[in-house]
Amino acid sequence: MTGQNANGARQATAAPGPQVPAIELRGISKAFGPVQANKDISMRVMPGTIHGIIGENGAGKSTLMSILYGFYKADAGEIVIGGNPTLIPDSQAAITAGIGMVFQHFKLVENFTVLENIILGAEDGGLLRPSLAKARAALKSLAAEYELNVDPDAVIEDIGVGQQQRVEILKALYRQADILILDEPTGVLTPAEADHLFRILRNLRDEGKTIILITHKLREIMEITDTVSVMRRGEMTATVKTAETSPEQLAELMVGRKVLLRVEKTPATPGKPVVEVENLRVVDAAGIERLRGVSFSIRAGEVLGLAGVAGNGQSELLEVLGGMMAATGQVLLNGQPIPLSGPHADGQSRRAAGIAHVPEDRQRKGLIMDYAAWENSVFGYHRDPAIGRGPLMHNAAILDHAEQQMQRFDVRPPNPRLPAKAFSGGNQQKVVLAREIERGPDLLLIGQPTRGVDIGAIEFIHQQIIALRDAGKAILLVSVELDEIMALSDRIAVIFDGRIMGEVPADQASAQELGLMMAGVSSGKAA
Amino acid sequence: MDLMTILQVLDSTVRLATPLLLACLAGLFSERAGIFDIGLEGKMLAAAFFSAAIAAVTGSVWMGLGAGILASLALSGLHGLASITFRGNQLISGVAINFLAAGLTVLIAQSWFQQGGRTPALLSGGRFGGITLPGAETLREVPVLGPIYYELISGHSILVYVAFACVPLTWWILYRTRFGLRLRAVGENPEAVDTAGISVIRLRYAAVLICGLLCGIAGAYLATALQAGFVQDMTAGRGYIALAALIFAKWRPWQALYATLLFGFLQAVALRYQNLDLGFITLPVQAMDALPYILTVVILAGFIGKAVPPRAGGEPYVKER
Amino acid sequence: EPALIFDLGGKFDKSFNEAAFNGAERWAKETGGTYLETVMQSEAQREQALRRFAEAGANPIVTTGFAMSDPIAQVAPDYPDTMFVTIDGWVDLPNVKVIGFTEHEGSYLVGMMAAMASKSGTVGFIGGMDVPLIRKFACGYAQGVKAVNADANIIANMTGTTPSAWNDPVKGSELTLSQIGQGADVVYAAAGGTGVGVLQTAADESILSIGVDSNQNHLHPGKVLTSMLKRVDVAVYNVMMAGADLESGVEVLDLAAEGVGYALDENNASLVSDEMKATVDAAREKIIAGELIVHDYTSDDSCPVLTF
Amino acid sequence: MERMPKWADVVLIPVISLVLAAVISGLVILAIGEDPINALNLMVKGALGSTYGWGYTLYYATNFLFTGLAVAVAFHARLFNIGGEGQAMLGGLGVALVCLYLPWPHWSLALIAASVGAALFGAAWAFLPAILQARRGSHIVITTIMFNFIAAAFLNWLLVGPLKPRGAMDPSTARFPEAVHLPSLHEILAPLGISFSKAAPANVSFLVGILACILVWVLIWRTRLGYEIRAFGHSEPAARYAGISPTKITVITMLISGGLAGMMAINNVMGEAERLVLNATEGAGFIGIAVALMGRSHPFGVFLAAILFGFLYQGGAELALWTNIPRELIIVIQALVILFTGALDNMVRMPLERLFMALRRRGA
Ligand SMILES: Nc1ncnc2c1ncn2[C@@H]1O[C@H](COP(=O)(O)OP(=O)(O)OP(=O)(O)O)[C@@H](O)[C@H]1O
Ligand SMILES: Nc1ncnc2c1ncn2[C@@H]1O[C@H](COP(=O)(O)OP(=O)(O)OP(=O)(O)O)[C@@H](O)[C@H]1O
Ligand SMILES: [Mg+2]
Ligand SMILES: [Mg+2]
Repeated sequence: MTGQNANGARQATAAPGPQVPAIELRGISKAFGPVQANKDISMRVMPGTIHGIIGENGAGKSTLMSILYGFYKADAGEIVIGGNPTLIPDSQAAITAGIGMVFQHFKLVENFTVLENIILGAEDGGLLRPSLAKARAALKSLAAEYELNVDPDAVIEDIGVGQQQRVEILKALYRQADILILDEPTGVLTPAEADHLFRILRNLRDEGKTIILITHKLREIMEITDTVSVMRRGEMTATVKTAETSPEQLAELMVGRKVLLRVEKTPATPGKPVVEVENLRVVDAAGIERLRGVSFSIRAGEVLGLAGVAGNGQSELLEVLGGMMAATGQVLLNGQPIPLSGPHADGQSRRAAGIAHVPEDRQRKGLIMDYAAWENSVFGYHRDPAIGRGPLMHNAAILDHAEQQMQRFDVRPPNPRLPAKAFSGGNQQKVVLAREIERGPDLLLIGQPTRGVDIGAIEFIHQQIIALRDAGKAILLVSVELDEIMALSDRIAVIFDGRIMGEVPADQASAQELGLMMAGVSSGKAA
Repeated sequence: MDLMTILQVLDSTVRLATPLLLACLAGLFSERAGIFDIGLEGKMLAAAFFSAAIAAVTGSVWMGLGAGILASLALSGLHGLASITFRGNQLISGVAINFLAAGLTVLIAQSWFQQGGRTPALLSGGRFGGITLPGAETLREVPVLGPIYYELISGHSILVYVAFACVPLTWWILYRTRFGLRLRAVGENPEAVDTAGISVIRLRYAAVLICGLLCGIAGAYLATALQAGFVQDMTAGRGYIALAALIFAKWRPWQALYATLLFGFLQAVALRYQNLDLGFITLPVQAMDALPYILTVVILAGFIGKAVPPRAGGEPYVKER
Repeated sequence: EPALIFDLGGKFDKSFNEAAFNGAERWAKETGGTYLETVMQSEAQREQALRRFAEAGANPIVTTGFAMSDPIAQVAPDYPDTMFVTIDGWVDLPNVKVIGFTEHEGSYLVGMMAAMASKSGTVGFIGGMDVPLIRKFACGYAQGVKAVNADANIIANMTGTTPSAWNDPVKGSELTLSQIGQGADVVYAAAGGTGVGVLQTAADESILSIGVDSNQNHLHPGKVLTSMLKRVDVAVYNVMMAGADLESGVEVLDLAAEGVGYALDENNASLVSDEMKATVDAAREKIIAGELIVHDYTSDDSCPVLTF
Repeated sequence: MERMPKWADVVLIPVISLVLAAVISGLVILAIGEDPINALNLMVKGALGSTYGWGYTLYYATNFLFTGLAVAVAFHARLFNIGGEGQAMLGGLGVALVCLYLPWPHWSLALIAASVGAALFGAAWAFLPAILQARRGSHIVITTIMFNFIAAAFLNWLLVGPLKPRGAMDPSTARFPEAVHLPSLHEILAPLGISFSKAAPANVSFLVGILACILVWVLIWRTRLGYEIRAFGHSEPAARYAGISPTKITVITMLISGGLAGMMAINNVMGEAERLVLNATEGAGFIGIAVALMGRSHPFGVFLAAILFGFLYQGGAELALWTNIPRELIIVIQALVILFTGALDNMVRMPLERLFMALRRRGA
């Protein structure tokens, strides 16, 4: 299989002519302990092109690029830059070779100024003053050239993510990078910001720079790339010219079989309101207002989808309802107010009241990675009188029950004694779902249900959510995947900057309209 | 209280603040680079012993100073090995170093000198004497300023002046040089430093070794300037006080000076007055002894504004889990 | 085989414990015998050390420091065939010998010398741990000073309230500086190992100091006025000589028995004038003869000439 | 998939670390001009060669059992309690107050009351650092160190002032009444026909220590609270998700930890000295750190490590008595154990992991 794909890669990139590839990777492999993140990967990127890389979470995209940038060392393989085999033992070597990288998680010093971040590692001498002056001048001309305006004296933690991303790009340009790698740059941007970024990238390409773009969004791939490589489970499965492919084909390449993106469901039959949220406000630890008066309600037997670009308050909303964060305002559950602050605004009380919560970040929050699956099967419900007597827990009974549950939810392997960290992402998610759904909550809060989960598991998870809805429960679904929201929801609300921009019935929603609302443009049909 | 008494207390403050200041700046370099160090105490102790021992044997205080610094550097290297190379727990490594120094100094002292864990008393060549600054004698008679210059500013050992000079020097290195920029960056976000093409490991080792150097001077000062020889456990918790001062100073050099002077002053007062009569209440000597520690807790509790440590502090830099 | 247990501060404190060590060494050299020894490092170890030596069959077991009283009172009944000796302590048991000294008398003599040597009329006293025993030193000293110069000013400080006060030269040194600041030009250190710091600082600052227990004149020749000798060495030597035949009971070593005194040797010859010596010796005779009574602080927990 | 089998993590790594510490200790002994083999002989004979030696070994082990458990419980919540020393000192105060100021008809009742008193005082001393950590983020390592110093000063003041009997010179409380005398192992074993040294201080507290081990095991692995403590230790965000209050767990864990450290006092203060003296803890609070690290925070491991350190302590004391090696050798050994089992853990772990990975690859 690997051989075939390597062939495919060669065919695709051979076409442009006798040019030397800007980058050629040969047989790159990398393992993190027992996890083989990259397996014998070969790839060529032509100069002056934008090369996309797609693949599921954990496919090894970031790892591959980090190897190219010298952040990780490959176990095997060779890197050829502009025709010359080059050793890249550290980032210094990559920078020297003309490579710049904008990481998925920015590598900025938060309490330094923009200027200090730019010169870090690229200073001219032992003293700072001359370097700062030089960088200030360079910044000015770069800004004019590429529409990359940032205040050089602003402190990083005070500026928005979009601006921070520009700093990262400027860092690379300041070091005279010819090859620019961007790892999921649009995940944190509004559609408008993303458009701006793409304009800049096209500019750079037209200047002759080579760009590698990692993204999950097939739409972006189709829009901007010249060539695209697909990774799956650590392997490079194909490289194709963008003009010669389609989103359906790419999706199939990504997961290895035909993908059915639609969800089978019957129309909802909503009952009485289960949860009514009124004027919810939240100020986070840093003093920033994250929710600015959010109101909505969900009825029994209904899925409310909450769409929005990450970081607009949807995480906080889930945490408030899940009892992890204090807030002001009012929340009625089955007509009864639930406390939003004080000792009873915690996860235990919420669960007792009938609210279940599948958190966005299952590895950091939903599970204790070092606990066995059986221990995780009661996580959050460990005070339930049914699973023990007095202060003691009935470990044997919990273990038994967990084993049956794992079988029902098709967790693989169904061994409750394995620690959570030994399961793959999709199976971890099933463990969480099983725990939260099985108790038949009145309200299920569910964040990013299928993040990092393969298509087979996605289908299963979606079925479970719909089944719960059909059992007359209320569901609040938060996802950054618009497709998922549109497929599962009965009603869709869009959140922007801590406010609900508007609400539309799912069958009347269009991706375009939702996209506008996600960017803060309010819709005529606001609820 | 008359001027002379105040001057004497302040003079004593300067003497007692000096080791704290050196240790505090040592901690500043290390912690600014993201390596927490509760082993300041142990490094000072080791330096105190080796400086006194070598000074006693060779009769040269400078040889002693060198030996003290080397000993402290060795322990720093150990801390670096544990917390940088092997990514161990920095707190545990610090605790181990404190124990190691506490035990080894006595063990070696006993084996070398057979004086129950002390070094022989140092003769004048083996000690740092006071330096009379130019004009001190002549200006002595000038009212107010004369005594201040003569009693308080002049007459300390060279290491005191070194310690105080380290404050502006540290500030300059930290905020005006490339090394300082990188050092601060590596304590805030080592990945930023790594991806900028700078070796995190080398930077952190450099910081840890500077820390060792300064602790070495602090220890040598204790044994060869403040005292005339080493006695068991002579640092007596100064390393911890220096850490507290560092937090109080929010990891900044000038504030470190003020904080250590404050702690030095508290110690000077506790030394001078057995029971401090405040008019309405008499503080027993134990309360005075405990005051720096109590103050530290109060400071940590954040009553003096929240002290935010370097963000990457205490965490080993792990790229591959 | 006898055993010797040194108190906190260690056998090389150049003072109290070292005197005991010297006595034992003299015995060992003269008789060719050997003895067991150990140094206390914390309060909690005392009983274990006593028991260990008793188990090992040591006899007599000699201890220095008053803090051994209570542990001896606990352990001694378990080993009725072993003699325990406490120097400075107080235990009333059939197999315990108590040795005490008239420290107030010796201190009185060096107090007189301090007053005579002082030019400023202010003299200092730095004690170790603040216990009645050390106040006894201070009170005798003050009486001696006042006997020579009724107007003299005496500054008395204690290093601390715990056994660590015996071993805190830093504090000794700071206290000395403080006393110098207040005009003292002679300081008397009755502080075990802490005294090393006192004598050092006095020498550094060119004032006179007075050592204690052992003869400390040699530590800074020409700068130590004298030392108040407390012949712990003699006491230890004597009990070791007596060996297993040691009789229990209380023994007080006073001026007459040469248990206390002041030191005169080549190191301080230049500091002690003949007149000084004559005056002090006269007082000594009077005390021995009972004509002069030096008040003992521990007799009524008070001092007529000094408040603490 | 783990990088290496569990037994390697739990047994092999500590054993290798320990061997490394022992080898270096041997080199230290050699360097100060003594014979390590002879030293080891002396230590083994002195600590394990007689019931007298055993009595002291077990006595010290009991101290370390309590402080080790204290540190271990806190470790489960990822709290580093360096304050065992101060908490044990305060525990001593609790014991002294109970024994001196209340009349007791029988030692068993006194033991129960003293245990409660010791635990309460120890817990109280841990409370402030805990609440400061939970509420204000004050680093518990620094605050507990400070509290050790403050405890020492406080006890110092009490022992030279209010608690010292009139006329006494040394800073300690009066002797406890005969009624609160705890039976020593000699007295416990005599009716069973086993003769045990009368002089050694090991006493019934050792059994209390074993009981504490069992209770801590139940607490950590069988109760809801233990489940919460461990969950919080693994991940604070996850704990908050599950409705486990970080403040509450931090405080409760530290109270338990402080209480255990305080309970050490029933052994050293009530069982041995029978009065409260200065520095009665003799650093046992710090040794608890090494014991917990060695024992991998598991009560059974703590038990074994406590015995090991009891052996080191008694052996070291004997060594100091019969050779020129100062008692401080124990501190050095202790430092090396902490260093190798705690800080340089990865030095042993990394090559081992690689070895096991390689073995597995070959096996697969
Ligand atoms: N530093 C690391 N240490 C250990 N394992 C790692 C590390 N980084 C990545 N991995 C593992 O390597 C595999 C590939 O990860 P990588 O981050 O390259 O995936 P990705 O394709 O970029 O995924 P995503 O779309 O989520 O960014 C995953 O199984 C991941 O858990
Ligand atoms: N940290 C880890 N420790 C042990 N095993 C791991 C770890 N991470 C991943 N694995 C193993 O590697 C395998 C691949 O993990 P990964 O998360 O990449 O799965 P996946 O292909 O994304 O599966 P899924 O689609 O179910 O998420 C898992 O089955 C798991 O057993
Ligand atoms: Mg990635
Ligand atoms: Mg996955």
